[in-house]
Amino acid sequence: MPTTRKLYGTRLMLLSWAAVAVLGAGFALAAFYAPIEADQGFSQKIFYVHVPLAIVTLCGFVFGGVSAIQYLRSGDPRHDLRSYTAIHQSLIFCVGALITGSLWAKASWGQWWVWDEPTLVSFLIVFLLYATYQPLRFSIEDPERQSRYAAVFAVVAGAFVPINFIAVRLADPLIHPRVLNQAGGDLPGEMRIAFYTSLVGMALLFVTLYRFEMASKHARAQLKSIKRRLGEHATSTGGRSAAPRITPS
Amino acid sequence: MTDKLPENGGYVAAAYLVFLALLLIYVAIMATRAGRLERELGDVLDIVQRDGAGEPGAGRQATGGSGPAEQRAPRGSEQ
Amino acid sequence: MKAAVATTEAPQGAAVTATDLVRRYGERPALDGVTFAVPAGSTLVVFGPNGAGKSTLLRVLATLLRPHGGSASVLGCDVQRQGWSVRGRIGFLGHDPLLYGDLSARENLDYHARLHGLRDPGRRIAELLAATGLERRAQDRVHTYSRGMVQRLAACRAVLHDPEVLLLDEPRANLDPAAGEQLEPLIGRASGRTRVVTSHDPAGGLAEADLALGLRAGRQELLGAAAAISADDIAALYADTHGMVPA
Amino acid sequence: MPHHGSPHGDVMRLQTRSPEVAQRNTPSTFGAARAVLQKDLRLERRAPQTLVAMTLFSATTYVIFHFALDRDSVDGQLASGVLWVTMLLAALLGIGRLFVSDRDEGGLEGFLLAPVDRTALLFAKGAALLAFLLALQLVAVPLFALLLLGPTPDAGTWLQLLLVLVLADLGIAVVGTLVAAIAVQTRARDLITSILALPLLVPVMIGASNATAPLLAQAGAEPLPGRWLALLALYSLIFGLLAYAVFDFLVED
Repeated sequence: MPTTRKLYGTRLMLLSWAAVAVLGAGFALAAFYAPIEADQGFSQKIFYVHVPLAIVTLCGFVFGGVSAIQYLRSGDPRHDLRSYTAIHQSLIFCVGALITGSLWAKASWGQWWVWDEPTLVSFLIVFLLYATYQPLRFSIEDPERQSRYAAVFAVVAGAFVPINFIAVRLADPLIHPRVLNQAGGDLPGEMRIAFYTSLVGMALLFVTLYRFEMASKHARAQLKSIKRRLGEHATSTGGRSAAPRITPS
Repeated sequence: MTDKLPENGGYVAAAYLVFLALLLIYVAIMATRAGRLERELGDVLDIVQRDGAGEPGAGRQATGGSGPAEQRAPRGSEQ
Repeated sequence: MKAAVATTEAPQGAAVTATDLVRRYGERPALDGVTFAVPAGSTLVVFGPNGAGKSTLLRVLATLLRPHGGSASVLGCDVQRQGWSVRGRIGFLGHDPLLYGDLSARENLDYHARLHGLRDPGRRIAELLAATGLERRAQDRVHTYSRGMVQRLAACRAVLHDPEVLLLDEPRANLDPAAGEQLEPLIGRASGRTRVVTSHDPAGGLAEADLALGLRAGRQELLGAAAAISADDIAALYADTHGMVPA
Repeated sequence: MPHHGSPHGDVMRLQTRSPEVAQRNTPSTFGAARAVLQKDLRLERRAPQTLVAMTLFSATTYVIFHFALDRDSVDGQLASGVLWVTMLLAALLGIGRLFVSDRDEGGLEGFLLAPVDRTALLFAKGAALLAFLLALQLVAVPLFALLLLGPTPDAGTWLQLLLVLVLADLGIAVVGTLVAAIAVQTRARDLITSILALPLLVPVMIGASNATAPLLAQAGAEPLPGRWLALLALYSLIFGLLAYAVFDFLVED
């Protein structure tokens, strides 16, 4: 039986521990070290989980778009797998960002969904767009075309995100202070440390989960090709999958 | 943090809990997927061991060879 | 060697070549290492059961499908890198006629002529319609045509821009002998063009072939001069398929 | 095989190279796009389905809005909202039908066989969708004014409204063509078209509805806010370039 170490590799183990440590430290700092923010009071603490989630989600989508461009240029299925995993991962983080965002809205403005908060609204639109990535992949049979069309979608959606932010920001005249852009650096000392630690922790978490999923997809691909070589039909998980099929080189 | 949590403190806790829950669900899904993977690997390994003694790579005969494969099977099942 | 039709530049003998051509559908190889060379002006007939990769081969040569491995060239140009220059010089006649049912025969041919940049299509279209006996029905919509008439119109479309190479996927399918004769000067051996034709009829196919290629499940089973190959070798391609699940 | 003998007298001429065909010139991208566009418009004239469907759809949607909002007339932001929601959903019908005739009757392959730049198809289909949208609005907007619109805009306002309509249609045409090209190769074609196109068209809707609102204000049309026109123009430009860049990957196989 291949030991877990070989299947997942030592680096992944270290990465996981690092992610847990830094994220834990970030949240601890946020809870105990960072002062209560004068204007929004205690509810500002959600800021330390909501904003890193949002930022990491956006970076994930951008990374998905970039590896999609690489796939279109090179045709190497590994890029397609990276793009697929990155977008799949970012979608989950986006759900997290939306839920914590609505909790934040409830905490500081009293109702679950606030249409005045442009970033929150833009995230909802981006989520609705990227949620179609999976159905799109699933509805194309030919694996090679599936990868190509998914890559085109990832590039188009990647370019859409910034425009969407501009459009929504234009639509909502800002009336209340937006803590998000304060992350640009004018946060007081302690808060900034807590925020950046949580941000780094969240990024590490994303990379860890990303590599976990890549490893498991590779393993599944290798298993499938071993089975095919054995001419085994009994327990092969047939049927169409939206995940890219990579033939292990 | 000695004073009582302010009235909307509950939501802050909820936010962190939701994040944690999301993480745990994701890890759980990954775990089941890894489990299924290992089970399939186990099956494949049995097959390789069972017909490893027979002619290499040809389709498996249902009856299995009478010779060495038979002796190896019991030991294989002990693992 | 038949008198090669005076082509603008004479490629080094072979008009259509394929070297270890591979094309996959997912993990299943539709074409698995096909190699041949067709001298200018001669005819290669491709035999093989359904799903053997005949149509895939034609579509790769027509630059509709990119090869996943190996290479193919038509008139000296690589289908993948120089697809652009190859397209104007190929006549492709597949299973679909590539014609619009709501348009008339003349409108369809006019559309294709403008796509190929023919300067004075009118005369050429009239000529082709006359040759295939369609000029009386030229104004009617194509969906009122019989299967034979559609095939003849599709043949006109394929040779409209006077291609030097013809790629024909079972051109004689659902055509009565008389209609087949009418197409002979356009897409038959009489047209003098280099041709790659797929066929299911060993005797008829060999008769019009200079070279014969046998495909099964994407693999090249048989290649050689038509004279040296007998109808039974071709029949053998189709017979022995019980062990093999046709892909 | 007798080389030349055949019943048809003039067949001899067919084989020899007729002079003007020999010097073949590859058509310009614009020429090919024009050919495809004219073919599409002729197909629509011959068997009108898309345009009729879109127009009927809009008219029925106005009726539904009347009962849903329970109002005899609307104005300002609400009017602009009703108009643009109807236009968006009607556009979805047009987007869904854009490549269908080519895919079902093999037209796409006929185009791919021609020595023509692939993006000619993008220009042609974009122009076709733009033409459909403008033709639709030629009927649907006056109908809207008749049925639901409170204030009766003057000539100047109509011109400004036309400008907004054209800019928004440009955005819809570009995004619609790209989405249609992606969706036509998938199995659940009309589902994929809708769920892909709607989120992508949100910025166009934001721009269009906010630009139209002041024009339909109850107290007479206010000036057209340039900000929204800039958003629409920027969106069409960026997505136009993007579509141009990725279109080849959608048709090549």
